[in-house]
Amino acid sequence: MDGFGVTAAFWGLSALAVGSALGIMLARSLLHAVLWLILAFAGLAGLFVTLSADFVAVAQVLVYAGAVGVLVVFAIMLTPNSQTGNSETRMVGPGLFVASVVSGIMVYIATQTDWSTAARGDFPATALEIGTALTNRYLLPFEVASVLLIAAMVGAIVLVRAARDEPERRELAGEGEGEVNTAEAAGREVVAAGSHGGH
Amino acid sequence: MNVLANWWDLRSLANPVNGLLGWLRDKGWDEIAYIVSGSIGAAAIGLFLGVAMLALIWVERRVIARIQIRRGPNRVGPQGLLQPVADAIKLMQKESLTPRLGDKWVFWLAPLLLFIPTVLTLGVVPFGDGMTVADLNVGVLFIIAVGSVMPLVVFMAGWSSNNKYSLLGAMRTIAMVLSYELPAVISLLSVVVLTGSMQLGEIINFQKDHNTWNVFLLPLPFAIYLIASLAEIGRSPYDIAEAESEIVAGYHTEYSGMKFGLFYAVELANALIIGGLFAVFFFGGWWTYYLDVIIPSWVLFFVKMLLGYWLFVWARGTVPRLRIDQSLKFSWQFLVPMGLLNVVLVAFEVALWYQLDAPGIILAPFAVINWLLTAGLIVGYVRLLKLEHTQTPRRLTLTEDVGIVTHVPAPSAAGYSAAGGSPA
Amino acid sequence: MSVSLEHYLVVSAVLFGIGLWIALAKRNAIIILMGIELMLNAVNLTLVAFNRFVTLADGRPALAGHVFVIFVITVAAAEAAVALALAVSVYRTRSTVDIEQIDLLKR
Amino acid sequence: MTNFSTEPYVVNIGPQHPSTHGVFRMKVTLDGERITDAEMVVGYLHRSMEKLAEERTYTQNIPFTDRADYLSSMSNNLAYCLTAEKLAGIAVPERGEHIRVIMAELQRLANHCMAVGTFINDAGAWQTPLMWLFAEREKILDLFEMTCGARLTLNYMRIGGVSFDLPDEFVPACRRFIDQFPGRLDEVEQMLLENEILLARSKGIGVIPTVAAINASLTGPMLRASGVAWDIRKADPYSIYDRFAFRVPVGENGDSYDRFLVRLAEMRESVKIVDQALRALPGGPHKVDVPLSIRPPVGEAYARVEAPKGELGFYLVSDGGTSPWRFHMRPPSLINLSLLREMVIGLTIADAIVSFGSVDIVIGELDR
Repeated sequence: MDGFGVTAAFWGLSALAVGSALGIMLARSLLHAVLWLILAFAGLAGLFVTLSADFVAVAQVLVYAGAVGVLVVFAIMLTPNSQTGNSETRMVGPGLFVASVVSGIMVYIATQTDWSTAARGDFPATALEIGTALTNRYLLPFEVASVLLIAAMVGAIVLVRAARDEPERRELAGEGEGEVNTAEAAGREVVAAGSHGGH
Repeated sequence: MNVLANWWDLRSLANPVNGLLGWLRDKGWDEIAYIVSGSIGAAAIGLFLGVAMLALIWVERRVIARIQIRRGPNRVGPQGLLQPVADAIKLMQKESLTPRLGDKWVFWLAPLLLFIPTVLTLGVVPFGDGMTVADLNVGVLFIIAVGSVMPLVVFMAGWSSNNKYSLLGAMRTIAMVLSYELPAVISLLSVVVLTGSMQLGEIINFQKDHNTWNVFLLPLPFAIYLIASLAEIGRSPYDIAEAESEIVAGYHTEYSGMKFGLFYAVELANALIIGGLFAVFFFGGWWTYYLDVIIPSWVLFFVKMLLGYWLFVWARGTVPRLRIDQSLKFSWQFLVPMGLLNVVLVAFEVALWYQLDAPGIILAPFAVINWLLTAGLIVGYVRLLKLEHTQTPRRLTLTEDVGIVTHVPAPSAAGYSAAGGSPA
Repeated sequence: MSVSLEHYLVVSAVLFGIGLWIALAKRNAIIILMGIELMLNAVNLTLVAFNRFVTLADGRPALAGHVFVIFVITVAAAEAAVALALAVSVYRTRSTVDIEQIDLLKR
Repeated sequence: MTNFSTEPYVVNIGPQHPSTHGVFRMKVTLDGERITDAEMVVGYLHRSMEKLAEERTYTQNIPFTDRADYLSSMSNNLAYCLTAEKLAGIAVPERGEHIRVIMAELQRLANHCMAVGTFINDAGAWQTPLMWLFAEREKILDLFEMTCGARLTLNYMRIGGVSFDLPDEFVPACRRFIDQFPGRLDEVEQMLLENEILLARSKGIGVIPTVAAINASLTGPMLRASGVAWDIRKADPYSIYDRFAFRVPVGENGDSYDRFLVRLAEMRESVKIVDQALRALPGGPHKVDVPLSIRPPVGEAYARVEAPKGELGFYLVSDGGTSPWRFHMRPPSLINLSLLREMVIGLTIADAIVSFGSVDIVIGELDR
């Protein structure tokens, strides 16, 4: 795998990943930030391919670029009225300082220690091996992860749906049956009306 | 796979290519061979897509015309063959507008990004014996992963057009594609469990070694994948995203000129690729019962691909459109549970097969069991949910005399107050 | 010159730094979540890089790094779902997602 | 705790929209995809036909009536000529009456082909049923072209009869058409009646209760689908309709599906009427020679016809001059659409478009 193609790919993709990560920071609008994020995910998936981890790369594209990307877009759509600008708090300066200190330490550690790297051959087929590892040696974490996912899903639904059954929702939309799906809810522009007060 | 057979053997186009690469490597120019093989793959996909797109526009318009007992385009060129070219030129010279308040960058980027999933999926599909651009070990997962990026791009188009209809269209697409991605993944899962590998080449080899097509062994996943893929590319009963009669043209309302042409072309390309995927997963890809010894394998694959594509055009010509909540309800209530049940069934069968390590002939009883269970599952499930006979056609009463025949009560949801007449 | 482990570690360190900076500096809760996702991705990169370049003690499967990354991805997806649900429900009650204004404890 | 109210999401299903059958605008307030309020905005095609008619003689007004409901100009002409004849007291010869009945019923077939086709088109079936029915409509338009030279705005009928007598090849051509037409209808019905998706999309959608239909004075297929068997050809027989045996289809649920069924059944009945009229076609003059500009006695007259869309009536007031003092038209499209708001509230956009399509309106008649 160490042909000149891989090195070229590595430099290109890491530039893409770091560039789009910076893009999130500097994007003017929220939605541009999400698109830069998804580009960063894609860049990272490419880096995984250069490390000949094909299953992980495809899983990354599927879970992150596909699902989490759409999830974040939905979240932005459901909170349309919050300021869409991508403005920062006063913590920009100190934030940068802390972040650069942390990453500086990591870079120092990475470059100084000599990892006992043995030039290992690449693995053409990783899917089969990951599958056997997951179902034999790491069976318990595999089951725990599935329980965690279900808990997260139920939690998310309860959180969002509970917020929707407040009384004023019901008299507002007349007695039609509840929302068909979040897609419709996302279509609505929501305005803050402080004037309602208690009634 | 007689890959290293003499290079002029055109039964698989891989032979001349490998001949060329072998010759290059003998000369020691490995880098050049590396670049040449990459560019040949890319050129193959690009050429195939370009030619297929133009041909498909003509095929689709003629077939739909025949369904509607009219003739279809026959003015431009012999039998209208140059009509797609005329369309392309017309679209190119049209002014492509950008909505002022819309998001210019995202608006301009969306049609380009829409092509990426299409082209990447083609990279994994085996067009013939050994003719795969990159036969990935994780082929099936790759197709699903690339497909899952599509709703995002559609949302970019819908959101940046700053138009109510496109926003509605984008929202509908995301809801539709997300809820139909699950049944599609589940049905492909049962195919992978049966064939034991995610590599598309291996799936075809499995069907070749046991000289059977997967459609005989897995009828239910075939049906579920058919419906789910129809919904994912948004065609015929599911073209809810760009429902002309309801939301003008959905997410590509604001697009004009060649940008609209790209949207239209991607829809055709998606239909063709789904036809190809059908051929690979359920109809044995290029392998058709030893016919590929005589006829070149890639010709057979194209025929199957076009048959799959023709199925979609036929559906487009006849079936009306579903409403968004009906289609979502159908997916969650019907397709997902059936798909899960089927995966369990197939897993059980494969486990039994490995336990007994019986010869391949055991697939025959499996096929019979699967077909019976499919029928039983569908009928039982419909009866369980008491869905049958909800939609029976009605007959009218024909009377001679004048007067009120039946009283129709006012529906609660609509605006009538109980007393009839204009509401409060 | 061929790509070695240090290169990948440096790239992931930089990505981690940028993710941290975004999480610390941004005003909108959803962008903060994006920063966290980025940091998690940087960790994934180091895991896969180590798995590629460093041989493991015997007994553990060759692809332990990849398995760990799969678990990190599932946890990150679950966390993203819950965090966004939180953000949406906070928005529904306080009609803002700006962390400057959601400081209930102070009042 | 501040709570929030949803700002209504107003969408204009505006004058430019693929399925508003012309320049009709519906201002719709949405909650997600469900409609909470709808407001009908008309008048985009208003040509003040009724005012213009007051400066022209009775015969010059006939071309106006073609342009009102441009999909069924024969019925418009018939209604106007009946009113003028009632005002001036002119009798129409037998052959003229029979030709009028044949033409009016053929026009009903053509209109219903268009109505059923566009209804299915709104439900999303990519024009296939529309094209099948248009093939039949072409044959009817050929028959019209054979007799009076025009296809859409025919201007064929005159006060006191019809302008031209039937050409010799009309009767065999018409006979050939009505013999093969029921077979075509069976094909369309076989494709659509048991179509699960169409049933799911149109059953129980846009329901109009019987009481509301009667209060809003709906007529035609809308009223018959809501359970009231009311047909002017039977209730108040004009011309020679009392000589023909035909039956009136009545629906039970008043929803879009019933309106679709009523129109299909009506087409079969009209074929029977044309068949009987062709058999009983007498010889003799096709019209009474009436001076070009008649001067009816002072007075008023209202005559109505069962047009394809409902009860089409003309109200003429004469002050003894050559042109009508008042020319008023009862447009079935506008009145059938008055219940649009109640019918559409609570539906999603997709259903609203389908139920709007099932009402079958023509903007020319609606705006006059």
